[in-house]
Amino acid sequence: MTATATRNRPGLRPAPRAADILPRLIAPLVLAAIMLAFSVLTPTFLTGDNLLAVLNQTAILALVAAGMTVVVRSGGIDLSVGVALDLAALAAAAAIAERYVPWVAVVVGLAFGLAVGLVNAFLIVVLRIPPFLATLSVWFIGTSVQQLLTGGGAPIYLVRSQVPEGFALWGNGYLLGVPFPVVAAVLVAGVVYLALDGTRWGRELTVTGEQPGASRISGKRVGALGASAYVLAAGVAALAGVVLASRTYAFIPASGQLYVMDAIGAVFIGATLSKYGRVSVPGTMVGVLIFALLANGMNLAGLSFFWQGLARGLALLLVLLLGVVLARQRTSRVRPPATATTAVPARKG
Amino acid sequence: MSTAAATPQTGAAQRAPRRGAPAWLSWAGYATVLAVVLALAASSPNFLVPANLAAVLNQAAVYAIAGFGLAVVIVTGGDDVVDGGIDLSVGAVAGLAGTVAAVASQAGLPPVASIAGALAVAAAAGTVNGAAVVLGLRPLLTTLATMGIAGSLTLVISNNVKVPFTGAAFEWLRDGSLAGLPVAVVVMLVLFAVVGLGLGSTSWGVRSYAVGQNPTAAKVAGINPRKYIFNSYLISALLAGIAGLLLSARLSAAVPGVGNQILLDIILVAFMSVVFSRRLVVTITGTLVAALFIAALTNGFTLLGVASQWVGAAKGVLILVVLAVVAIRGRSDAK
Amino acid sequence: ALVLTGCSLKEPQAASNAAPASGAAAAPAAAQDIPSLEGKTVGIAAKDIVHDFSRVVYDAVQARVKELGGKVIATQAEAKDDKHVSDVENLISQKPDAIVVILGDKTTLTPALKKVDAAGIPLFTIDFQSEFSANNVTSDNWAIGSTVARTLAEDIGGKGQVLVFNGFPGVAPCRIRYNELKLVLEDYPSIKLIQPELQDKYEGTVEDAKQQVNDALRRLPKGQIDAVWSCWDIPQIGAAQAIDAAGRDEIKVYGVDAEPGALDLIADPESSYTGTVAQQTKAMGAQSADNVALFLGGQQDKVPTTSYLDPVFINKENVTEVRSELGL
Amino acid sequence: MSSASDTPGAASAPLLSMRGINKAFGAAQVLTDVHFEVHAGEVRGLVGENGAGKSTLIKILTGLYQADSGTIEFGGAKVSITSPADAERLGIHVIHQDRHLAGRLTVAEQLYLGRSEGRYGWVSRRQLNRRAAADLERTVGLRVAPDLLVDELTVAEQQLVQIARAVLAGPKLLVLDEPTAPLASAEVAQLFATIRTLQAAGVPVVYISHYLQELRQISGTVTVLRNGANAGEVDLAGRDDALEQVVELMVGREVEEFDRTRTAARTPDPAGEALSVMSLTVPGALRDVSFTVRPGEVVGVTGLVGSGVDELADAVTGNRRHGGRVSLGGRPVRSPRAFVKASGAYVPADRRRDGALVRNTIQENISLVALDKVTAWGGLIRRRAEKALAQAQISRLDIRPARPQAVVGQLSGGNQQKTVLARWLAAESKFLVLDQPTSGVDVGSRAQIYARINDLVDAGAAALLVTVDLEELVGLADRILVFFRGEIVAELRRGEATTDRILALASGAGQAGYADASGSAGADTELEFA
Ligand SMILES: Nc1ncnc2c1ncn2[C@@H]1O[C@H](COP(=O)(O)OP(=O)(O)OP(=O)(O)O)[C@@H](O)[C@H]1O
Ligand SMILES: Nc1ncnc2c1ncn2[C@@H]1O[C@H](COP(=O)(O)OP(=O)(O)OP(=O)(O)O)[C@@H](O)[C@H]1O
Ligand SMILES: [Mg+2]
Ligand SMILES: [Mg+2]
Repeated sequence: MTATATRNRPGLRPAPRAADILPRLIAPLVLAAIMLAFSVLTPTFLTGDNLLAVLNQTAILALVAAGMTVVVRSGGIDLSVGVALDLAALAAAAAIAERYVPWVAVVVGLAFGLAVGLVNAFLIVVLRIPPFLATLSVWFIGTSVQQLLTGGGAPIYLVRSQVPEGFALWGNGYLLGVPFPVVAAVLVAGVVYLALDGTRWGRELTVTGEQPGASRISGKRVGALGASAYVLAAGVAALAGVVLASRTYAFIPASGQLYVMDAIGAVFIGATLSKYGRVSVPGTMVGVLIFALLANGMNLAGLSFFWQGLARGLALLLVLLLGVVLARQRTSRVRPPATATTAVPARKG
Repeated sequence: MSTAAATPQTGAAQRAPRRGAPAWLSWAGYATVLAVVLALAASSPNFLVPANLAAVLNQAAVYAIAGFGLAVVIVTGGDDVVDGGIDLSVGAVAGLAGTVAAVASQAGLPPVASIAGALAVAAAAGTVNGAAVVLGLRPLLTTLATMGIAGSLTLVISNNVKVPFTGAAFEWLRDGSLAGLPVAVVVMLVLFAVVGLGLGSTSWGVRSYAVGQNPTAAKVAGINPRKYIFNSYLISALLAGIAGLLLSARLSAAVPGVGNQILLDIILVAFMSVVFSRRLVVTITGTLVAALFIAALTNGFTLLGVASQWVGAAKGVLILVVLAVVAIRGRSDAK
Repeated sequence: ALVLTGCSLKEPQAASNAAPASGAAAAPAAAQDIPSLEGKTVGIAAKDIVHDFSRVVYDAVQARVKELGGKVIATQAEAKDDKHVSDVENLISQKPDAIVVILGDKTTLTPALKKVDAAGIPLFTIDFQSEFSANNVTSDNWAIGSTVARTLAEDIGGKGQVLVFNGFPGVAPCRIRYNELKLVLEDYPSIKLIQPELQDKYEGTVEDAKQQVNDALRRLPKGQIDAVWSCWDIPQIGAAQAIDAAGRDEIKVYGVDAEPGALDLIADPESSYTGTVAQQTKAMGAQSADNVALFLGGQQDKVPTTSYLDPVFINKENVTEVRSELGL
Repeated sequence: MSSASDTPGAASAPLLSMRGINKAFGAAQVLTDVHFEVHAGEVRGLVGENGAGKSTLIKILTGLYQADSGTIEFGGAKVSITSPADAERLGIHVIHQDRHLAGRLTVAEQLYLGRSEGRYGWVSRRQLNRRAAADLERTVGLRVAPDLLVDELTVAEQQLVQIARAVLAGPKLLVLDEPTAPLASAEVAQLFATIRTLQAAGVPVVYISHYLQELRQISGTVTVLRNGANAGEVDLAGRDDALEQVVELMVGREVEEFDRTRTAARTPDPAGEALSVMSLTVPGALRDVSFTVRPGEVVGVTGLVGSGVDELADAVTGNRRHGGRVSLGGRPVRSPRAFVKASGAYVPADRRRDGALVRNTIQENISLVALDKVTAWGGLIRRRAEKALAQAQISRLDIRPARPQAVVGQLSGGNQQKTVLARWLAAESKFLVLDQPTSGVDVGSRAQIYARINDLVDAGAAALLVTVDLEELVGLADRILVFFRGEIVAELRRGEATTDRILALASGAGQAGYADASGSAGADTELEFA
C-alpha cells in the first residue's frame, strides 16, 4: 500500500521501463542487426571505405528525407519533392552547360526548386487543396515542365573536363576526407533537427501539424507555418538536385522520382522512435540508413535484384512487427481526437 | 429548479434551423467536371462518338476497379495522410496477379484455374496487409513493404520478361463485348454497383465509414474495427487482382513493372473522389467519376492534338482546378 | 532550353568546342520527289521520349511531316505499355490519315494495331516489326547486337567476366541485342556473364546505375570484371562514371544509342567508356515520314516492308569524326 | 427526495459488482483495489476529484481498457468484458466523457451505428432519417435535421445524440460519465426525466458528475473515489450535510470554502472598453448582437442549445467568419491571431481538440503563447526558462502531476483544462474568453480556477464567460447576457440575477412579455445597445 501512495505522489517522475523504451529502439536495433548480418556475410561490408561510400551514395536520399520530415511534421506530405529535385538539377545543369559561373548555377538551381515549394504552399495553404492531391498534381505538372524546358525531355550532359571546379565540388568534392554530399547531408540534417526540435518555429510547426485548431486559437500563423514547411522541403530537395547534377555531370529527366517513396518510407520508419509516432530527423536518418545499408549489403552479397524487393519488404515488415509486438504491453498511443481530417479543409460545427 | 423541466424545448412548432453545407454544393465537383468534358466535346467532333466513348470507358476500367478497392481502404482507415488507410501495394498486386495468371496459363492450366490462382495470390497479399495493419502497423509502411514484395515476386516468376497472355478466354476479356459494351467496362460497372451499394447503402458501409472517421467511436458503438479494417485490405487486394487481370488481358501480356506505372493514377482517382461528396469523404461513385474524368482528359487532349509535353501540365492544372473549386466550397461553409 | 542573360556571370573561357545538348540539324535527303502531305493528318505514338534515340526520332518524324505540309498529332507514353495502347486507341478515334508508332512491343500492342488496320488507317512503325505495318524503319538490331557483342569479346581478349544490365523486358530492340549477346558468347566459352545481373531502371537511371556498379566494384575487386554491357547508353554513363572514379581502368564499357553524354565519355581518353552505336535517328524519322507521304501519295510500290538504316559503330578512335559527320 | 430506492440495494444481490479492480498505465497506478456495486433501480453516483479514476473504472466496465486484476459480476454471473461489443451484449451502455462520435456520419447513422442501421443490413436513408427524427425528439427532445453531419452539431447536441443512442438500446445498466457538462439546464431537466423513467422501469443508472447538486436531485447513494481507491459511500438522503461529507471524502480534508459566490462587487471603469461587439452576425446562429465588456469586469453569457452562444465565443475570438465589428482594446479582431495580439485569450469548449496539445508536455502546452518570453536569439527555445515559466503556473493552478515533462494527453480532464488556462496566464493575457471553462472540472480545481480568474479581473483584466453552469455564472459574472435564438434577450446585473430567472429567460419565457420578465434590465439593455 505504501508503494501505491508514493507512486501517486505528484511531482515524482515515474521511472522509465524497458517496455516503454524497447519498442522505440527497434529501428536503431534493426540497423545494428543489418550491420552485423552483412559484416558476417561479406568481408567488404564493414570497411571504412564501403561505409563512407554508402554514406556518399545515400546523401541525396538523406537530404530529400530531411525535407520530407519537416512537411510530415507540419501535418502534410509532399509527393513533389522529386520534381523540385529534378527542376533544380535541370536549371543548374543548364546554367553550367550555358557556361555560367558555378554560384549562378547553384542559385538558379535552388531558385527553381524553391519555386516548386512556393507552388505547393499556394495550392495547399491558400487554395486549401489536400496536400496529397496537390503535390501529386504538381508531380504531373513538373514532369511536363521538364519536357517543355528541355525540348521534349532531352538530358543535359556536361563534359566532365569542362565543368568548372566550383560546380563539380558539390557532388564530387571532399572536405577533410569526407565527400561533400555527406557533409551537406549531415549539415542540413543537423540544422533541420535543431530547427524542428529546438526552435520556436519548430515547436509552432509541430503544434500546427498535430492540432491546427489549437494552434490557430493560440494566435499562430497557421498558414505561414505550413507554407514554410513546403518551401523548406523543396529547398532542401533542390540542394539535393544540385548535388545530383554535379555528381552525374548531367540532368536526366525524372531522376528525382526515385527518392520520393524511399524518403516517405524512411520518415515513417523514423516515427517508430517516438512514443507518439512523431517524425523526427534522427529517426528519419535511421530509416535512410536502413534502406541504404540494406541495398548496399544485398549488392555486396550478390543478391539478384529479383529478390531484393522481397528482402527489403520483409525486413521492413519485420522491423515494424517487432516494434508493435514489443509495444503490446504498453497503452495505446495518445492521439489528438479526430478533427476534420487533412483531406478536407477544417469545418466547424 | 426541477420545475423548469416542464417546458424542455420551447418553440416546438418551429423547424430546426438548417445548417451545414447546402445540398447543391455537393454538385460543384460534378459541375466542374461536366464543364471540362463539355468543353472537350465542343472542341473535338470525335469526342462524343460511341466508339470513342467506349474507348474512354475501357481505358478507365482498370484504374476505376483498383480505385474502388483503394477507396474502401481509405474509407475504413480514415483519410489522414499520416495514419490513415492507404494501400500502396494495389499496383504491384495488380501486376503480380496478372503475371501469375499469365504464367499459369502458359504452363497449361485452364483459364478458370489461372484466374483463381491469380486471385488467390492477390488475396494472400491482402491478408498480409490486413493482418499487419490490424496488428497496429502503419498502413503506409506496411503496404510500401508489400508493394516491394509483390514487385519482387513478379520479377521472380516472370524472369523480368513479358509473359504473353494467350487463350480464347483472355482474348474475350480483351476484345469481347457484353450488351454492346467491352467486357472490362461491364466488369467495372458490375463492381461499381456491388461495391458502391455495399459502401453506400448497407450497414457494412456505414460502419466502415464510422471506423475510418473515429475507430474509438466505432468501438464504443460495439463495432469491431479490426474486422472492417482487415476486410478492407482484402477487398482492395482482390479488386487490384481483378484490375490486374483486365490490364494483362488488355496488354495481351503480363508486363513486369506495370504495377508501378499504374499506382499513381489509382491513388489519384480514389482520393479525388472526395470532390464529389457533400460530406467530403471518399466514395465509390466519386472514384468512378474521377477515373472517367482522367481517362477523358487524356483522350480529349489527344483528340485536340495537344503536344505531348503539355499534356501532363494541362492534366495537372485541370485536376487542380476541380480540387480548388471544391476546396473553396469547403471553405465557404467552414468557419 | 534554358536561356539566361548577363555575360559577367558566365565562365570566362567562352566559346571553343562546347558540346551542345542536342545535335545540329541534319538536312533530310532528296526532298524533291516526295509527294506533299498537304491536308493530311499523321498520328504519332511514341513509347517514350526519355532517351535520345526515341526523342530524336519522335521530333524528326514530326518535323518532316510538317515540312511536307501535313498536320501532326503526337503522343508519347512515358514508357508505359498501358498508355501506349491507349494512345494508339485515342489516335484511331481522331481518324488520322496514317499512324506512326515509334518503338513498342509486339505482344502488348498487336491488338491495338489490329484496330488501326480494321479502321483502314495505314500503319507505319519505327524500330518495331509488326504484321500490320506498311513499313518499318529500323536499324538492323540483330547486327547492332552481334557487333557490340563481338567487339566486346574481342576487346577483352576472348575471356573474362562481363557485368550486364538486365534490359527492359518490353523494348524489342533491347531484347534482340541481349539475345545476340548471348548467341555470340556461345562461341566464347571463357567469357562469363556475372550473376546476378544488374537492374535497369527507367527513372533516375544514371545515379542508380552508378550506385549499383559502385557496389559491384567493391564486391568484385580488380581482375573480376572485364567489361560492362547494356542495351542502351544511359545506365552506362553512370557505370563509366563509377568505374572512372574508382580508377578501375581495366574495365571496358559498351552501350548503344550514341547518347551525347556517352560520346563525351568515349571522347575522353581517360574514361572507361569504350564503344557505342549511333543509329541514324534523324534520318530514320524523316524516312518514316517520307514513306507515309509516298504511301498516301499513291506510290505504295516505292515503300518497302522494312527500311534499314545503317548503324554506325563508335569507339575511341572514330568518335570525333563520326560526331561531326552525323551531327551528334 | 428519492430515498426509497436504496432499500432493495441492501437486500437483493447487486446487478453489477466490480471487485478488486487494479489498473496501471505504465508506472502510474491509477486504480487500486477498487470495489463498485450497483443495484437494480438505483441511481448510483460516482464522484471524485479530477484524475481520481472514475472514467478509467468505467472504461474497464465497457471493455475499452482491461483491468490488470479484479473481477466483474453482472446479473449474478462472472463476466469477461474485453470490448465494448461485449458490454453492449450484456446491456451495459455508456455515455463516455470524451464524446466518441464519427464526425462525418449523419446524425441518423450515428444514432443507430453498430446496431440497426437498416433492415437485413440494407440501409434506407429515408426511413432511417424519419425514424431518427422521431426517436431524438421522443428520448431527449432534440430537434435537428437527421441528415446533418455529426460534425455540424454543437457539442451539446452531440451529447444529446449520444444519450438518445444509449436510451434507445433499452439498456440493462446505463452509465453516464459527466453527461451534463455541455448541457444547459433545460436539457439537464429533460435528461433527468429520462433517467427517472429508466429508474422506474428498474434500470439502474451510474451517474458521474462534478455537479454535486445534480447528484442530490437524482441520486441515492454516491461512491467516492480518491487517488484511485475507494474513499467511502454516502447516502445523500441520509444527512443534511451529506454533500459536505462527500466533498470531504473526495478531497481527503475539510474544505472550508465550498461557496463559489464572490463577496465584493467590482466597479469596472465605466468609460473603459476592453471588448466592443457591434452588430455581430453569424449566419444561422447570431443576429445583430452588440455589447461591450469593460476592463475589470466579467460578463457572463448563457443560452440554450442553438441560442448562438457557442458561435459567439468563436466569432468574438476571430475563429469564425462573421459580419459586424469586433474590436479588442480598440484594435479590430478579424483573425485569432489579431485577437491574441491584442492580448486576448480563448479557452475553447472542445478541450481535447482545440485546447490542450495532447501529444505535448505540460511545459510545451504552457509556453505556447508566451514563447517569445523563453526564446533566445535565432528562435532557439531556452528550455530552462521554459520550464521555469511552466513550473510557476503549475504551482499557481495546482496542476497534477506537477511535472513539466508529463504529457498532457494523459492528464485527467480537469488538469488538462487547467493547463489550457495556464497557457494564457503565462502569456499575461488581458482579456479572457472562457467557453465552459470548468466543464468536467472537480470542485477543488474549480475553486482554484475561479480564484485565478478573479485575481486577473481584479488586476484590471476583463473576461467574457460563456457557460451553461448557472451557479458559475451567477457567482462569477458582474453582468449576464442571456441569449435566445441568436439574440440577446436580457441583460442582468449582479444581484438581480438568479438561476431561476436566467433559466426562464434562456428558455424564451421572457419573449412574450419581455419587459415584465426582465424588469429594469430590459430598459438597460435598450440603452446599452441603442
Ligand atoms: N491512457 C492513459 N494513459 C496514461 N494515463 C492515463 C490514461 N488514461 C487516464 N490516465 C490517468 O489515470 C488517472 C485517472 O484518470 P481518469 O480519467 O479515470 O480520471 P477521472 O476521475 O475520470 O477524472 P476527471 O474527473 O478529470 O474526468 C489520471 O491521473 C490520468 O492521468
Ligand atoms: N520539449 C522538449 N523537447 C525536446 N527535448 C527536451 C524537451 N524538454 C526537455 N528536453 C530535454 O530533455 C532533457 C531533460 O529535460 P528536463 O528539463 O526534464 O531536465 P531536468 O532533469 O529537469 O534537468 P535540469 O536540472 O536541467 O532542469 C534535457 O536534455 C532537455 O534538453
Ligand atoms: Mg473522467
Ligand atoms: Mg530541466
